[in-house]
Amino acid sequence: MSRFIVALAALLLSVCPLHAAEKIKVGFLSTMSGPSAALGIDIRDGFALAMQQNGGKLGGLAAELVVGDDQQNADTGKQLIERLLKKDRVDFVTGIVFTNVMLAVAPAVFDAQTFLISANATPSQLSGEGCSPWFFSTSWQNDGAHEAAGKYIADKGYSSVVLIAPNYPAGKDALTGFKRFYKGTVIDEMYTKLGQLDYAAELAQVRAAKPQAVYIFLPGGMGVNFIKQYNAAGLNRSMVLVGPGFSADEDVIKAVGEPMAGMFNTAQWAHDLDNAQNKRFVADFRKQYGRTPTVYASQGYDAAQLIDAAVRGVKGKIEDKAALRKAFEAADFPSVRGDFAFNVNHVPIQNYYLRQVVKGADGKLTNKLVSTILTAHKDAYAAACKMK
Amino acid sequence: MAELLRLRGLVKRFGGLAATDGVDWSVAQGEVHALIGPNGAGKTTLVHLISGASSPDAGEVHFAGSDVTRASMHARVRRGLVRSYQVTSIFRRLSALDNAMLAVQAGRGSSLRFWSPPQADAGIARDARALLARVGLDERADVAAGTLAHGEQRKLEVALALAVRPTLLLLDEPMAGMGPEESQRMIELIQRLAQEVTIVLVEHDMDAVFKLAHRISVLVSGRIIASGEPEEIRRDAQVRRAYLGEELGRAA
Amino acid sequence: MDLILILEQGLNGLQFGLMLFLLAAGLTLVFGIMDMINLAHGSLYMIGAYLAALVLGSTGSFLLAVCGALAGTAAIGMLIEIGILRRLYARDHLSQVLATFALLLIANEAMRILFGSQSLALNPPEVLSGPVELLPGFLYPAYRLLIIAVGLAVALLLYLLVAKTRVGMLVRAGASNREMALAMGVNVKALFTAVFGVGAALCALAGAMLGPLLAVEVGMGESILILAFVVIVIGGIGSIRGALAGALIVGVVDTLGRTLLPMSLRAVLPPAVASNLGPSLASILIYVLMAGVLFWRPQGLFPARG
Amino acid sequence: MGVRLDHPLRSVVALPVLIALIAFPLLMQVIDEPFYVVLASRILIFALVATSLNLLVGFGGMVSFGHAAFLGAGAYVVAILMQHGVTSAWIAWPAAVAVAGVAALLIGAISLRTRGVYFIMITLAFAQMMYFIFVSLKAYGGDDGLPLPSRSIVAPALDLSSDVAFYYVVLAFVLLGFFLFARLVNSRFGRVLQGIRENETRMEAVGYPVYRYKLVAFVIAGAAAGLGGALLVNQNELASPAMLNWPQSGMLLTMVILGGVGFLWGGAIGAVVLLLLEEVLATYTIHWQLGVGLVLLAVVLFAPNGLSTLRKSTGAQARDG
Repeated sequence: MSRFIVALAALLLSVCPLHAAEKIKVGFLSTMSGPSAALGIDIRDGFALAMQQNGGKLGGLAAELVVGDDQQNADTGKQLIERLLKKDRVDFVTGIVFTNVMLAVAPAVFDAQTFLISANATPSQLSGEGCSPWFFSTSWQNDGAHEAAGKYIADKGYSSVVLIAPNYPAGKDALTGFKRFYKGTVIDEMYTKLGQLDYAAELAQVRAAKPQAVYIFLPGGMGVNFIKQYNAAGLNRSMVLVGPGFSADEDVIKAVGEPMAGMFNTAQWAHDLDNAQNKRFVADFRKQYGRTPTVYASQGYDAAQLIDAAVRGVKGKIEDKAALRKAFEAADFPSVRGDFAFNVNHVPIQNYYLRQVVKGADGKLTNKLVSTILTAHKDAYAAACKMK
Repeated sequence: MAELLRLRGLVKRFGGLAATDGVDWSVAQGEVHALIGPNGAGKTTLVHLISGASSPDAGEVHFAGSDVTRASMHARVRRGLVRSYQVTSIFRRLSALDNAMLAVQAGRGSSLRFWSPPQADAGIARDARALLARVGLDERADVAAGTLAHGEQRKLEVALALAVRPTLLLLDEPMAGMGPEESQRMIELIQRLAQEVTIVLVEHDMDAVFKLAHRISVLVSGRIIASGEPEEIRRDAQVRRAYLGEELGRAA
Repeated sequence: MDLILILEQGLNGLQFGLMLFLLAAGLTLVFGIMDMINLAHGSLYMIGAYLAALVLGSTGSFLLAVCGALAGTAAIGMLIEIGILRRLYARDHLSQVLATFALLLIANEAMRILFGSQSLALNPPEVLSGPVELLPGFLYPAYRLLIIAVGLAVALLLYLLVAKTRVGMLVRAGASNREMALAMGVNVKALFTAVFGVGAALCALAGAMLGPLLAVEVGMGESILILAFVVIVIGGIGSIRGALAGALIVGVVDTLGRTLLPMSLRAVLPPAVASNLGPSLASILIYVLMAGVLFWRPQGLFPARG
Repeated sequence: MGVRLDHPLRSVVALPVLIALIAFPLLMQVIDEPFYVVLASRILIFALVATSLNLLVGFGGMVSFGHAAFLGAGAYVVAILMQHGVTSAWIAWPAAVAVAGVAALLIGAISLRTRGVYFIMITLAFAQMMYFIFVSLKAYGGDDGLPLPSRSIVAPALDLSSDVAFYYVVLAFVLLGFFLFARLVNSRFGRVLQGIRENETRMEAVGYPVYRYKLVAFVIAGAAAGLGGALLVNQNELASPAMLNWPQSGMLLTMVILGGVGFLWGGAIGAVVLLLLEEVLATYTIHWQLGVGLVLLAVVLFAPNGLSTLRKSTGAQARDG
C-alpha cells in the first residue's frame, strides 16, 4: 500500500517540471545578529530592493525570500541550510556573508543541485580546483580587494606593514592576496579570534613593531572596534591604516565617526561610481532605507539582479538546470559596478578602485572614489578551475 | 592473644594542633577493646586514621601483620578492617534490603560487571536478607532506610559494616542518640558479634563500655594515657583525674 | 624586550582584570553565601550594558547612562532574586544550573526583542576618546585609564564595605558559615536580596564601562561569565579578596600571554605558525591555571571557609 | 523518598517505541517530508549523548559540565581522519570512541579528585581547554571547523549520503547504545554507581574503590559521547569548535535534567523534548529561545525532577493503589 502511495507521489512530482514554475523561493542565509549583523542586513536590504523594483518578482515570477540567520556560526548555518533545502525546498540559495559559513554549507547546496549565488564570500576553495557549476559570485574573489590594497600600499612606497586578520579561511585568503601584490617587509601577521572585540593586546604589539602602515581585514563589528581603539591608542599619529572597502564602508563610518576621516580603502564598487544603474540603486536605497548603501548592499542587489536575469533568460523554466546555468553565465544584467563578465570559475572579472573617506557635500563623512587600481582583474585561482 | 591492630607513633596535625599526638596502641585478636575519652580528645581523628579516611603525618598503622599506613580505606576494608560511622551513614533513599545488598556485593569480588544484574546472583540477595535478620531488621527489608527509626538505622549501620565479613570492626559510637531500650538491644547485638569478630568500640555510654569491653584505653588530648582491663581503668587515679571521675563513679 | 610594550600590556591586563573583578565580586558572594550557581550572572552584565546604551541614547550623558544602568540592573536583579532565585537556594546545583540557564536564554531573547539583533555601538565621552601620553612615546587610551580608575575605586570601596561595616561582617559570616549567619538572626532574606542587588549593580557597572570599548550585543555575557567563574574558582569561592586576586591574575596572564607567548614561540617557530598558535594557547593558559589550582589547592588561593 | 536501583526496560514501552522508530522514515516518505528524517537522526544522536551524560549525572552523581568535550573529540577524530584519507567508518568510528574514551580517562583521572561544585568547574575548565585547542588547530579548520568532503563509508552498497540510510545506521547504533546502557545500569556496576551517588563515603567504607568505579563510568560515558560525536559529524558533515563550547555542555545537561536525572529514559526524553521544542517554536517565531527558556524555568519550578516525575508520580499511584 505505502509503496503504491510513494510511487504515486513520485509520479506526480516527475510530472510537475513540465510546467514552468509559478513561484520561486530564494533561501536567504546570512549573518543577521551579533556584531556583524549589519553585513547580512545590508545584503538583504539590497536584495529586497531589487525585488521591490521588480514588483516583488524575479524573472517575471512571484518570488519569496526565506530568511535564516546563521549567527556567523558554521554549525548553525549547516543546520539552517538543511531546513532550507529539505523542508522549504528553495530554488536558490544566497546571502551568505562569512566564508566559514559558506564552506560549511556549500557542499550540501551543491549536492541538492541548487544554485548558490554568493553575495559576498567567494573563498579560494570554491574558486580554483574546487570550483562548482552550481556556484556563482556577484561579489569578488576573497583575495581581490586585498590584492588591490597590497598594490596600493606598495605603490605608495610604504616599506613595512603589520597585517591583522581573523583566524578563519577568508582571513588567510585576504593576507595571501595582499602579499601577492605587496613586496615590502611584513613585520608581523596577527590572526585574532573571529568576532574578537578587544584589540588592546594587538595594538600594543603594533605599537612596538613600528610599521609604516597597518593593513586590517576585519569585517563588521571587528573593524569598527579595531579602528576606534586604534585611534584611541593614538596609533594614527605614527602610522597609516588601510583596509578593504568594507572596513571603511558607510556603516563603519557611522559607528566610528570623525576618526575615520582620510582612511584609504579598496573595493570593486563605490556609491559614486558613474553608471545609470548605480545611480538608480543608490538613490532608491537611500530613499527606502534612509542610509547610503555599502559594498555589501550592492552585492546583494546584484545577486537579485543576476537571478532575475537568469530566470528571465530561461523564461521561468527553472527546472532546466543546464539552460539556467547558461543564463547565469551570461550575466546579462546591468551591474551597479559597471559591466563585468564571469571567469571560468563563475567569479567576476572586474575593476578594483581606491576610495577615501572624506567629508561629503553635506559635511558628513562618506567614501569618495579616488582612482582605479586594478583593471579587469582576474583572480589567481581561475586557472586551476576545471569546470565540469 | 595475637595482635591484630598495632599503631606506632601515630601523629596527625591540623594546623598547629596535634589531634593525634604520638599514639602507640594495639588491639588483640578476639577482644572487645573500648576507646574512651572526653569530647575533643581526638577519638574521631584516630578512627579516621585507623580506617584510612585520612592519612597520618607520622607513624604507622599495622593490621593483621602488614603495614597499611598508606593503604586506602577500601583496601583496608578488603583486608577485614571495617568501620561504622558516628553520624549514621547509610543509603537513606534506598530500601534496607538494597542497603544490605550493596554491602554484600562489595565482598563478592569485582563489581566491574556490566551485563547481568546482581539479582541474577541469588547468593547476594540471600546473604543480604540473612544480614538483616542478624541485626533484627528482616521485617523492615523493603522500607526506605531514611524512614527507619533511629535505633533501626544504627543497626543497619552495623549491618553494613558486617556485610564485608570484617575481622576487626571499628564501631564509632554505635549507641549515639539511643534511648535506654534501644541501647540495650544494641549491646546484645554487639555481644553476639563479639563472638565472631574483634571489635574496637568508641563510645560515650559508660554503661555499655563496661558491660562490653575486655580492655579499655583512654584517650586524652591525642594521647593514650591508660590502657587495661575495665577494673584497672576504673581504679586508675590518672584516668579519674583526667577525665572519668564523675562518669565512672556513676557507671560503677 | 620593549619596556613600553610590557607596560602597555600590564595596563591592559589590569584594565581587563578589574572589569572581570566587578563581575566576579557579585558572583563569588552569591556563590559563597547562597551556595548558588548562577549562570544568568552574565545576563545582568548584558542588561546593564543595554540600559546604559538606552540612557546614553536618550540623554547623551555618559554619567547618567552609568548611573541609570546601575540602578536599573540592581532593581532587575533584586526582582529576579525575589521572584525566582530565592526558591532555588535550597535546591541542588543541577536545578540551579537549569533554572539560571533558562534565565540566560530568556534574558537574551528579551534583549533581542527590545533592542534588535544588531549590536549597538556605544561611544565613550568625546574628551576620553583619544590617548594620553603617559611616558614620552607611550600613548595610552584615556578611556581605558578611566576604566582602571573606576575599577580600583570600586575594589577599594568593596573592601571597606566588606571588611569594616556590620553588613560586610554579616556577608563574610554568611560566606564562611551559612548556618551561623542564620543563627545570628539577621534578616537573611533581605540580606541575600541586597547582596544580589549589589552584585547586579557591579555587573551593570562592568557592562556600562565596557560597552563603549566592546559592543553591546546579545550573548555578550556568556563568554565573560565563564571567565568570571574561572576567576572565583582560582580566587576561592566566597572570598572578595580572592575574586580580586583571581581577576587580576586572569587579566594579566591572559593579556601578557597573548603577547609573550607568540613572542617566545616566534623564537622557535616560523612567524605565521607562532602568531596563530599564540592567542589560542594564551586562552588555554587561564584554564590550565584553573585546573592546576583546583588540583593542588581545591579551595582556591584565598579560601573563604575553614 | 524511596529510590529504586533497578530500572527495567519494559517491553510494553520499548517495543512500540522501537516499531515507531523503524517505521518513521517510511512514513515521512509517504507524506513527502524528508526534512524530518534529518531532524530525527539528529534527535537520536543527541538522545545517545544525553543518555551517556545521564549515566554520569543521574546514576553516578557526577555533575559534569564538560561533556561536550567528548562529543567534539569524537567528531574531530572522524573529520581529521577523513582529511587524511581514512573514509571507512569501520576505522574512524571506533577510533572516535577510543580517543574520546582516552580523553575521558585523562580528564576524569584529574577531575574526579574534586567534589561537588569544584567538579562542575574543573570539567568545565577541561572542556574549554579542548575547545581552545581545536580553535587553535589551524591545520584542521581552526575557528571555522573542518568540513567533511562526504560521510563515512560503512559498506560499498550502503550510501550514507542518503538521509534515510543514514537514519537507519544512526538508529542501529543508538538502539545498541541504549540497550547496553539499560543492561549496565541494572548490572552490578550500575548498582555500585548508584550507591556512590547515594553515599560515596559509605561505599568507600564497605570496601568499594569508589574513585576507580567513577573513573570507569566517566570513561564509558565519554566513549559513548565520542560515538555520538562520530555520528553527529557525519550528520552535519562539519566538525566545528562550537560542538565543544560550553553552551553545548549546558544544552546536554539541560536535556538530562529536563528528561529526568537518573531515569532510564531521561536523556532520550530530554533530547526529544528539547530539540522538538526548538523546532516547533522556531517555525513560529525567531524568538524561540524565549519559549525554550520559559519552559525550562517552568520545569525547574514545578516539576523539580524533570518531566519524568510527571510519569513517575502517576506510576507510583498506580503501584500503591
